[in-house]
Parts: sequence; C-alpha cells; structure tokens
Amino acid sequence: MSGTESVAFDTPQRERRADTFAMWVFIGSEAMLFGAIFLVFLVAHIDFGPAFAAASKRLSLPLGTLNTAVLITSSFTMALAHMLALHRRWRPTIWALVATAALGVCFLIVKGIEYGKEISEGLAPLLGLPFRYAGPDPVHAEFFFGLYFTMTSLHALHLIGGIVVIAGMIALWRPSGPANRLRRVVAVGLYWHFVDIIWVFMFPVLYLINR
Amino acid sequence: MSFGVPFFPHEASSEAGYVDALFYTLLVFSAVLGLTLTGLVVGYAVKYRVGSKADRTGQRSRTMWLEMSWTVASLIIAFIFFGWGAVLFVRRDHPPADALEITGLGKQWMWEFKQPGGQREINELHVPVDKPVVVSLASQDVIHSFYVPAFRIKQDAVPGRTTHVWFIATEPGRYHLFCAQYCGTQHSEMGGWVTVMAPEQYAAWLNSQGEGETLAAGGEKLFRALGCSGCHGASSKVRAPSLDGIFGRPVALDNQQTVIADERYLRDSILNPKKEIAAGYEPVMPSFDGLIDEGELQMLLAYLKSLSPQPTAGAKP
Amino acid sequence: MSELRKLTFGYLGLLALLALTVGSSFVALGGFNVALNLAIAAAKAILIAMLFMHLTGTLPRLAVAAAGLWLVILFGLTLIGR
Amino acid sequence: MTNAAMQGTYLGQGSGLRAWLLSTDHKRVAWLYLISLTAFFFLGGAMAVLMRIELATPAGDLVSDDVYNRLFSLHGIIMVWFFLVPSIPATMGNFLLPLMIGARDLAFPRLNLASWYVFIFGSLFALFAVVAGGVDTGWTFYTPLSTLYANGFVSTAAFGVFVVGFSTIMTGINFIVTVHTLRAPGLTWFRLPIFVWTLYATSLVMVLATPVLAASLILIVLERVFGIGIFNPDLGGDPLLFQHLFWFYSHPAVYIMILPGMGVVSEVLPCFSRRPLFGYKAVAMSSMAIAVFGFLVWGHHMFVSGQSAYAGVVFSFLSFCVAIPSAIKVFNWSLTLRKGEISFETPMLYALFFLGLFTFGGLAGLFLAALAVDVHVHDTYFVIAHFHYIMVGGMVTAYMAGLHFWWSKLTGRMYSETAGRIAATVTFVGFNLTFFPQYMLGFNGMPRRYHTYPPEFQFWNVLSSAGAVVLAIGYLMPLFYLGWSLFRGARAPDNPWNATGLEWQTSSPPPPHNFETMPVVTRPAYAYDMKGLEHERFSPHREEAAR
Repeated sequence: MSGTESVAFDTPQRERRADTFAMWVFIGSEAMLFGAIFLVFLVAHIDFGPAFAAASKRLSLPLGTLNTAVLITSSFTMALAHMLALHRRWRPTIWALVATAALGVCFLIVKGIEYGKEISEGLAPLLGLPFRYAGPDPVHAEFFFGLYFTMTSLHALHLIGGIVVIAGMIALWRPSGPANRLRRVVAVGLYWHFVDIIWVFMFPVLYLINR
Repeated sequence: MSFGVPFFPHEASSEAGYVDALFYTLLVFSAVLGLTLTGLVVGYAVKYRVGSKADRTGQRSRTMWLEMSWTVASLIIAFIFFGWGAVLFVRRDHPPADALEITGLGKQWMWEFKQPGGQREINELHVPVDKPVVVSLASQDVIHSFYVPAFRIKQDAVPGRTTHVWFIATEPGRYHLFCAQYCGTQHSEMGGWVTVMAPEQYAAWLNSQGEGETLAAGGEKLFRALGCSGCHGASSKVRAPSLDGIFGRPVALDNQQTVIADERYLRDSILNPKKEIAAGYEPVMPSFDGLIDEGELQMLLAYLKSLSPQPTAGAKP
Repeated sequence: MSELRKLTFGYLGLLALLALTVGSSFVALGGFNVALNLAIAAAKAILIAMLFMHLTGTLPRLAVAAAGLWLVILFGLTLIGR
Repeated sequence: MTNAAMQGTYLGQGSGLRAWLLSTDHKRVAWLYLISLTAFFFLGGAMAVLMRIELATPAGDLVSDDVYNRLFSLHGIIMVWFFLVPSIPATMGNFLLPLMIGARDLAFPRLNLASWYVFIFGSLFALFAVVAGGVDTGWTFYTPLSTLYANGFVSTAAFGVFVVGFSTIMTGINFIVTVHTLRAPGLTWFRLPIFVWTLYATSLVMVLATPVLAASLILIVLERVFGIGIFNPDLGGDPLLFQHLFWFYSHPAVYIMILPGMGVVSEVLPCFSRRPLFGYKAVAMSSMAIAVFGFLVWGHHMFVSGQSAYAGVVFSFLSFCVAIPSAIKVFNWSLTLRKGEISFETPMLYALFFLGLFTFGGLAGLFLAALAVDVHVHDTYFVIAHFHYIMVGGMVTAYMAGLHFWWSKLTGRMYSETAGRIAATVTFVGFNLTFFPQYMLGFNGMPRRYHTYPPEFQFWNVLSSAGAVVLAIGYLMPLFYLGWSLFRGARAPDNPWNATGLEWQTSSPPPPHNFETMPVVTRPAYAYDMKGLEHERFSPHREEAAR
C-alpha cells in the first residue's frame, strides 16, 4: 500500500483530503447536537429571562473568564502543533500537543473548582441535592442551574474525549509513520478547535447574559 | 353502519360535515389518482411483458412538458387541499362568543369535567344540543388528548398550559370520548361518553346534579384564602393592579409592550409573575407555581374571568 | 515564519475579543448586550475557523454551510410557534 | 460455504469467527449487519403479532395493559432504530456503495466495522431493557410521561438508542465522504446510480438529524437519572419543546427509512423492464429535495399538541410541498415501464408491490397534511396504517426486492425463483389485509396504542389480525429458502439479470478489494437502450465480444 491507511485510497494526499472532509462533516453533526441544547436554553431564556439573568450572576465570572482564556490558549498551542507537524518538526510538535492536553486538564480543574463551589453553595439541583437559592424566583433559577450543569458537563465530556485522544496519539507516536502522524494531528486539531468554539458561545450565554 | 360494521363515522357536530367534505374529496382524488397509476402500471406490465408483440418503437427519451405538467398539476392540487384544510383549522381558534364554558382536567387515567355551575363529572360530559361549548383543557400530570370522533375534534391537554377545543353538537345522543395521546398504563381506559341532550333535558340534568359551588365562586374563595385579595383587593396597602374586568383587556407592560390579558397571560402571571410585569408596578408578587394544582388554577381563572362584564370565552387576541 | 506570526496575531486577537466581551457586560446596554456578546462570539468562532482550522476548500465549506443552514431551520421553525 | 469455487472471492478470505468479526471489508461488515438486523426484524415482528392477537377481541384478555404497552413501545423502538434506520443503508448500502462507484472499499473501513460494534453495544442496552422489564413510553418517549411517570427501563432503552445513533452517524459520514472522494474515473454525479444518490441523501439526514435526537435523549436520561428537570413543567420546562426536538429528528428519520428503498426500486424497475429510468435527473434531484424538505415539516406531528395555529398552518403548507418530489418519483417509476420488455422475477414483483403500497401510503399522507382532517385522524389507526404502508409496505418491500436482486452478488448463489414469487405475493396480500382495515379503524375514530377498544371496532380488528398472520408467513418464507440457497443454491453467474451497474462487472461474489483494475465509466446509468441493444438483454460480456 502506498502509505495510505485505508485500502480505498491510492495516494496519501487523497486520503488526507477525505480525512479533513470527514472531520468537518463530523463537526457539522456535533454542531447540531450542541445547537439543540442551545435551543433548549434559548427557549427557556425567552420564557424566564429575568430569573435566568439573576441566576447567572451567581456563577463565578473570574473563573469563567480564566477558563475561556485557558481554552483559547490551548487552541493556539494546538494550531502550533499543526503548523509544526506540517514542517515535520516532530519533537516540538509533541511538546505543543502536550501543552494542549495540559491546558485542557487545567480547564477541567478550574471547572471542577467552580462545580465544587456551586455544590457547596447549594446551587446544584442534581441527584436530589438540596437547592438553596436566596434570590427571587428560585423555581426558574433551579431550571437555569440544571441547564448550566447539563451544558457545561456535556462540553467537559467532549474536552475529556479530546484529551484522551491526544494522550493516545502521543502513546502511539513512535510506531506511526510521518503521514499518519500528520493525519492524526490535523484531525484531532479540528476537533479540539471545535470544542473551543462551543465554549466560546457557551461562555457569554451562561455567564454574561443580561449581566 | 351496515351489519354493525362501521364504515363511516357518525357526524354529530357542526364541524363534522365540513371536515368530512374535505375528507371525501381527498378520498375521491386519491382513489382516482391511485387507481389510475395502478391501471397504468398493470397495463404497462401486461402490454410490455416479455414476448408480447407490443410496439416498442418511437419516442424513448423523457419529455420535458410531461414532467413539468405533472409537477405543476400536483403543486396546484396540493395547494388547494392545503388552503381548504387550513381555513377549517383556523376556525378551531375562534370559538363563538356566547359559548358555554366547561373545564376539563386530564389526569392518569380519567377526565374530570366541571360545568359552569360547578357540577363535576368523571369520564362523562353532558352538553346541550345546538349550543357552542368550549372545553378548556389542562392536565395534572402527562399529556392527554381530548378526542370525540363523532365531533371530529381533538386537542391535547398539556401540563403547564391551558388549551381549548370547541364544538356545537347537532344531534342528541351518546358519543365516545377518548384519550388519544398515549398517557401510561390505562391509556385505553381513559375516556367515556359525551352525552348530548336537548336544552330542557340538559337543564333538568344540571338541576338533578345539585347546586354545586360554581367554578367562579370556588375561585373567589381561593382568591381570598391564598391572600391574592390582600394585594389585588380595592383597599390593600401594597400597590397591585386591580383585577376588575381584567380579562380580555390590553395590559401595558413595563417593557413598553402591550399584551391582551388572555388565559395564557393570567396563567403566567400567577405561576411566573416576573415574566410580564404590568407597567408602573413593582415585581413583588411571589410565584404560586407548585402551591396550587391545575384544578385550583382553573377555578381562579374562572373567577378572574367572571370579573369581566362580557366574558369572551377562550377568545384569543 | 509568517505562519507563526499569523497564528500569534490570531491568538492575541482572540484574547482581546474575550476582554471586550467581558468588559461590555459591565456596561448596561439593554438588549444590545446579548447581541454584542453573541456577535463577539461569532467573530471569535470565525477567527478560530479561518486561522486555526484552515477552513478552505469546497468540501469543508459545504459541510459547514449545511450545518449552518440546518441550525437555522431548527431554530427558526421551532420558534415560529411560540 | 467456503470451498474451491469461493477461492479468490471475499467469502474465501477465512471462515473463522475472527475472520468475520475483525474484517474491515465492507462486504463482510454488511453481512454482520444483515444477520443482526434480521434478528431484530423478527423480534420486533413477533411483538407485532402478539399485539395483533391481543387486539382480535375488544377486551384485554391475552396480555395485561402494562405488557401491551411494553409490546408496542419495544416494537416501535426495535423496528425504527434497530431495523428500519440501518436496514438498507447498513446492509445493501454497505455492500454495494463501493462496488457501484468503483471503489475498493468505503473511505474509512475501520470506522465502518466500528459502527457495527457500536450498533451491537447500543442494541444490547435495548435488549437488556426488554429482558429486565421493558419500556412503556412508546417509541416517541414523550415527556413528561417518559421523564416523571413511566416506570420501565426508560433510561436504559434511551441510552441504547443514543449509542446506536452514533453508529448511524458513523455510517453517514463514511458514505458522504466515500461518494465525494472515491468515485471511479468518468463516474460523474449524473452518472451515479439512483441507489447511490439516495444513500447520499440518506447520509445527509443521518448526519444532521441524529445529533438532535441524541440531545433530546441525553436530556431525558439526565432528568431521570440526575433529576435535572429540563422538560419538567413544574420547573417551567416545556413538554412541547421535547416534541419539537424529537420530531426534528424523527420526521427526517422517516426519509432515512424510505429513501434507500426508493433507490433500490430505481435499480430494479429499469433492469427488469430493459429501459433506462424515466427522468433520471428528476429522480436524483427529488431524492435530494426530499432529504432537505424533510426537515421542514416536523410540526405536522403537532397540529393538536397546543402549538400555535400559525405554526400549524406553516407546517401544513410545507408538508404539502414535500409531497411533490415523492409524486414526481412515482410518475417516473411508472413511466419507466413504458415500451419496456418486462419480466417478473422476484425482485421485480417486490418492486411493483412497493410501487402500489408506497402510492397508497403516500396518498394517505395528503389526508394527514390537510389540517382539519388531521385533527380528526391524528393519533388514530389511520396514522398507523399510513406509516406502515410507507415503512413496511414501502421500505421492507424494497428491502426484500434488493435482497433478492443482489442475493447472487452477496452469496454467489441463486435462490428458488418459485419460492420467491410465492413469498412476494403472500406478503403483498397479507400486508393489505393487515393494514387496509386500519385505515377504516382510524377514520372511524379508534385511537392508537389502545389495549382495549369499543366492541364496534372488532370487525376491522379481526381482519387486521388475520392479515398479520399471513404477513408473518410471507416474511418467514424467505428466511427458509434464502437460508437454504446459502448452502445448496445453484452457483450464480456474475450478472444473472444482465444489469448495467458497475457492481455487476465483478465476479459473484466479488473479490476482496472489489476490482482488479480500476473501472472507467463511459456511460450514463441504466444504459439499457444502448445503440443496437434496444431489444437485447444487455450484457457487458457481449458488448466486449462485439468490440
């Protein structure tokens, strides 16, 4: 086989083109998943705007902003990895990937701190935990926090998936040839940036609405 | 009916005839089109079977005009049926002004109706003949659907909102009432009969049920018991809008918009008071979500409506 | 490498937009706040897509356009009834 | 099956369990799907037969109401997600797509195999739900019944469906990329067989609609397991929003289920009438139109749900629009027969029955799109009859047509033509006997999902139940004669029907990587009327010899 992973392709170039296209189709599909969840949020926001605005003030804006910056930085390092891989500079590529995954873990840790804070304040309407909310309209504030936990944990799951894939890629780095290395960096990169874009929308929607 | 086998459902409401006219027109159209196509396919299959002597020479390629003409023809026919159905459908939203208003509450697995005079019945609904009736539907648990085949009407009862369905029964008799939306274990048992009676029989029936407390009267008691009158009453210290004659009137909101105080608005104002705040008032009213059940809400709405001189039952803006 | 410079400028741009969106939320602009926040988010998304994800070529753009169109359908037709 | 004659074909590449379960050859993956889907089809079918027997009498005397509700819920869940959605795409589509476009495999063979494992993993959850005690929400999972009131294994089943959704998306992505990047030289878009067009359109729907279903199922599971009330009316959640999300997937899913069937029929009809498909471009474009318009009409499931009348009118209008491309197709198929030389082998019989059943199911769709009539027949047996005419009368019939048409390619064997014709006819008669009475029931007002019913409906119910038995026999017959042919059937020639597609230019069964040399395409699809061959049975060999 002429350096392609799939028997279907005759040249690595054609295969890479197909890879990229497939990743974009997958991203389109994922966009529909998050789109549906955002729609649920939008409908609830139309119905209970004031309650949602009041509830969103209880989230930690500094931590949220920090996390956005962390994720943007991880996207940057991922873009660097892509650039380096194109130039076949494999060692720095690995370091850029490690940095990306580390920043992803960093995001999760900050998110975990936020979750811990919200749970201890009684703002997590999960698993029958008591919901203690002093502000006006606690019923719909509970709805807001339900959506908040749903959306952020779904995003976090995607991020965890990305970190696992990067880790696996680094583990399999040695045995794979240059063509496959580049393919994988490109594919994972597209996914990682997409997860970043989702957060770019989630952040203002959850943290900043009608502040 | 023939030999007890149902071929055509009974027509017992003012709408039934209109719906059936469209149905039978569609039926004739479908039958003609379907049988023509069947004839065409069977005809071709026989004529051009292998070994037949049929003439196979001549025009072979597709013809533009033929394709265009059937496309356009289907388009026009489709739009006719669309318009016809839509006109009848939109009528569902406009019940006559003088309609008798009955509340229907769906719960697993029964229908509970309350006549305007407060008479309560389970899985039975008594209505007078030739008089418009609006049933305002609510649900206590899951989605149910109020369905009377003989009247050709159906409407879901959705938890968290009030929906309406209206009809004019044209023939005394007893008709099936079903729940058409799957609602759990005993879904098929949920339903009973709609009894259509001559006006004088209906009046006699109402009397025999005893003078229950009217819905509005029950709502008024609740209005006091829940403390609504403390703020909305004439002599209250907290400034809250007066609710006299509120139903059906436009209300100015603090975001410069105006809404008609219909059932949806009143319901939201009780359960979610912060959503639309009347202009000039502080958003101090607590939500009654979870404090009152659907039946009590229906009584409150009936009371609020009774404060308006000309109740336009279920009218939408 | 000019490529590196492009990426770095993109990154700094993203951080600037982040500062802008957070800052704007402290200024009361009424309903305009939401619009501004979403516009900035869209700008960030476009920046990431074009610079980091190299959104070029007909096929990837086709995929993005399809997803965009379908999201419009989903949001539009769900909201007309409300 | 493996013997000397199969050497050099894909069936000769090892016969152990390992060689089948780990092969990334699209043809073997197709078999994995075929076997699992057949099991699900008969499981779902058995539930249907039980329901029909229960409904032979008005009283609920065979099974209790709880059991009945579980039967129809699981019948729906299994048939929709574990049979109909993957049916043609994952079996025949998987097998034929690379063959038809002259590729050695799908673009991502490993993804293809993975999709089957994901499918099996997800379906095990659903099967667990069946064994553990069932689900009683209906396949529609309407909230708040599914979230707050149902006592079955809703989360398990919903999670199973969610996982199977991933398998669907994987298949969709694979097909889309394959069609775009792996077509043989000369195979332009408008030379593609219609089957490929419909698979492409189907994949589009799979990729863009399935995630929305996934989202709504996630929200249901979250609500049941974690107590986050997204659709809970007590928290201000909107039960209708769930219906919007659900039907945004589930209406287009209907087109996932029917489009590939239309593709199969578009292959079979020209072949057995020896005529090019009438209006090829119109049929191809209408497939795409159906895939796109299919997304605009979901609100017609909600006319009486409490959504605004305005939305109802808009959705009704759009629903009538989607009828047009389907009508175009039916006209084109019918006219394909004109001036043909028609023979009636089993695939052709199934295709003709498809034409009739699909037409009468589709015409009933007009009734349902017409607002005022829908108010009356919505959620009654009229709807049941309508979508079974499309899904079973349409899709399953097309599935059988395709299975017989390509059986020789799949196995290298021929089935018994007599048995095939008898089974097709029995199916057709049984189907109409089962489902036509349901139109009458629905028009007379019998609601769907009823365990018991008023006695006056019994006449039609008895007819329908009798039909179900006939239909079951019709579906069981192929299981036996096709199974028999697998081991004892006559060896198939490479191109038994003298059909034109690229898939027929390989051996039966095809070699591991499909084509020894890359084929070059010089003709449009369905060139059954090539110069000098108008009245001949087309054969690539003969053409080669003539050259």
